[in-house]
Amino acid sequence: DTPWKWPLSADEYERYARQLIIPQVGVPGQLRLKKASVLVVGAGGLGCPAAAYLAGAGVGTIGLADDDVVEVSNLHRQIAHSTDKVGMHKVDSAIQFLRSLNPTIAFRAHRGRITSETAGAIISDYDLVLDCTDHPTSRYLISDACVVHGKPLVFASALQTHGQLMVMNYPPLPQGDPHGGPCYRCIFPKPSPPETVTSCGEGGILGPVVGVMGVLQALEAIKILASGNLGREGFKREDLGPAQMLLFSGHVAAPFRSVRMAGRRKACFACGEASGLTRESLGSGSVDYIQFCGVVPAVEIL
Amino acid sequence: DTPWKWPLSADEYERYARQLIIPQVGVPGQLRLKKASVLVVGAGGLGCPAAAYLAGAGVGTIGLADDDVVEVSNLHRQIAHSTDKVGMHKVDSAIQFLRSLNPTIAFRAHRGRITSETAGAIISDYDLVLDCTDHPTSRYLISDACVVHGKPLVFASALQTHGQLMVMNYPPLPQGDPHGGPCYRCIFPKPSPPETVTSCGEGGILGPVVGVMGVLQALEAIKILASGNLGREGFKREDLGPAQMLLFSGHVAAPFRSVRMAGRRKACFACGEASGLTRESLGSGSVDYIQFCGVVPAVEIL
Amino acid sequence: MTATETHVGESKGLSIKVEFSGGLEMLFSDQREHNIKIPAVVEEKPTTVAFLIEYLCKNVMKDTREELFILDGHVRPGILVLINDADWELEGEESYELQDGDNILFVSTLHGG
Amino acid sequence: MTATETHVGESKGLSIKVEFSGGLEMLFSDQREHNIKIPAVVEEKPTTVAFLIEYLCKNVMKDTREELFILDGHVRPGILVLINDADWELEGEESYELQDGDNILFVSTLHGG
Ligand SMILES: [Zn+2]
Ligand SMILES: [Zn+2]
Repeated sequence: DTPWKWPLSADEYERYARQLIIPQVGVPGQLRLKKASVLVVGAGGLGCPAAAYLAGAGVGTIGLADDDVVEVSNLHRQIAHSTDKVGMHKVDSAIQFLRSLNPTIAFRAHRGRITSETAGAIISDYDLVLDCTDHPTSRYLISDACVVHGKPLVFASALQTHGQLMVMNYPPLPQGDPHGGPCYRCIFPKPSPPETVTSCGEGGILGPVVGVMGVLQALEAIKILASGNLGREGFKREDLGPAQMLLFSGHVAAPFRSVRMAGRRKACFACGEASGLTRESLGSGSVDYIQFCGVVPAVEIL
Repeated sequence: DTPWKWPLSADEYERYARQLIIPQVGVPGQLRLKKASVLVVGAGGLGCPAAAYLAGAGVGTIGLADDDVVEVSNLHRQIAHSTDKVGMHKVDSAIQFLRSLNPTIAFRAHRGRITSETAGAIISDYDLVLDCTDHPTSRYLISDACVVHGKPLVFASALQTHGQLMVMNYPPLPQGDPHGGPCYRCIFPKPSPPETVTSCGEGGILGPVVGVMGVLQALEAIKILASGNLGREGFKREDLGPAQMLLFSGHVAAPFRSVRMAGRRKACFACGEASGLTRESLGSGSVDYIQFCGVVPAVEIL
Repeated sequence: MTATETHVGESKGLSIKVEFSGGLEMLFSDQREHNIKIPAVVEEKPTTVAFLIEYLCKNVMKDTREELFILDGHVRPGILVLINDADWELEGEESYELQDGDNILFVSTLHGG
Repeated sequence: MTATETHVGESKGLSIKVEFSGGLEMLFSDQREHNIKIPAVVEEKPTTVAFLIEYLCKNVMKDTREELFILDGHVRPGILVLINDADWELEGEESYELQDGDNILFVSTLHGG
């Protein structure tokens, strides 16, 4: 019996054959994916397709966080769930789907909403985070936690026929370092007034629109992880060219548009030079995200 | 007992709630989707995500055609299959997945490769066709069949980190009518030399790259079907603005590019003014697609 | 979708393509693209994006809920402004002096997922 | 990825951005973008895309398999040529007269799925 002397197992060579032959992946990239862990926050319209392609590609550990259960109105876009899973915890339903796609990788379930108190303990365990949530409070919280814990964040959002995507805090250099990537607060220093915030539940969403954005989140994560740039000494935001945001409008003849964004904001509350945000202050609940994002005055709700 | 007097069932109002409130869909669009039938040729990297979002959106009848069985090397990108379905017919595996996502719609399995002899009988039964195949011979055949049977075609292809997508033969006006949309032969009158043709098996493919293209195929199909433009008297190709092809390159900073294409080619072999292609000539095998696309000389294969 | 033409005076005008996306088009007659003609000089100074925004509010916006676009005299938080496909932060924000043919895109942040 | 600069003569040159995609970049040193400087006039006629293609073959292509790009003196079947993001059929194909600043994109058709 000759001992197996190759870096991947025989099953892995077969399973990942079609991406192993791509120059951007190769065996080194596949090994990096295998060693990597990704947290997907939100197992909905973005999280379902994103997690499916991450699992397919062989990301070694995938964590899923969500506090919701599957509803029949989710199924037109949340393709990792199914009709017989209505009522089941989304995290469990999605992991069941993902495990049947790829039983050779590890999954971790985080059932419950991510809060200031829990964000640090969860996010610090992963190499990269996908924001697949659907509310500004969670988006600011996740970005802040990624900044203080040094994790790149792949942000996406969608509504009706529109979508947006941006890689943030990449590379995830320390607060105040201008060579790190901009964070969510650099792009959106002040939250939208609450009366302008519309969820997919209220405003509606076309399934493939949010689906495209989720698949593209997986692609960005795979590119980052396979490249080996994460943690590479001296790697700077500028090495990637200008920061870009991708805008999508499904009903327009030229549906995609890449726009150039500024880098880190010196005065950013989270990643800026004088930021007082720390792992401890975040974890102790010093930022009230609900108050920061505001609530719609009662009279408006009527 | 008051009789149910609404156009959709209670379950449908709930299941499709998030897309019913989008102006581009609404109840009329949902009813059109329900009445519609779509044929997805190829249950692989494009067909899996495309069929998932078509099923989610409530397309009334989805046909799947493929002659392959599931292999473990498919699973990094073919997310409707799973590890315990390795060896199963792809069409059956995919339908099992799709039915669990949406048991309220109908599925039809076409197990086997589409040939000149079978293409007409299959394609004529559907309102719209998605080309999710992986070889020029099937792409020319499917396009020709869509032209003579008057069906719009949503074409996509992918390789490594690249993808292409175009809506073809839409509106599907009779051959020679310049107001119909260009067909695959209008864009590619001569096939690529066989030695330049690379499949995903040979050249490799990143899962989310082909995934994005498949999801976008579903979006184009849903937009066409929900709009009600199909079969609308006097509806012309020009009403949609210039014909567009979408190009994708996953490793580029601005990954998407929409390019403007010409309309129908007067001299097109299939949809042109003097085309001799008919349902009968196609069905009788008068076009030899294998010879037309050529075969790599034996010496090149070595 | 056809674009509207809006004229102000005649001599030395700028032709600006203004686009709304992410839901903002709703406030502007559900129209994504507007071709705006404005003077090149206002009160002896080159016309800025600040002037364009005021102009859009007064002359192009049909919705009465101005606060969904402007708050305290500035574009409200949650709207990205892109000058020729670059974040206006890179171009001087409101003080950017418009050039003939510029493309100004207003995008509302999306929160859904 | 940095772009190469290629010069031919000096007076009255055109600056053309040439891009390769869909796998064709492989034939051109794996480089997607090339900034090409060519004369505006060749043999007393305005420079056409046909000349550019010949020029690319002779001066920029590093791969010896010319037949993967050119067949019988023309761009091989299965390659789309886009002039400023429009199919070259709309612009006169090979006879299109290049303008300074033009973008010429060569894309190989993909067949995979
Ligand atoms: Zn920041
Ligand atoms: Zn044709």
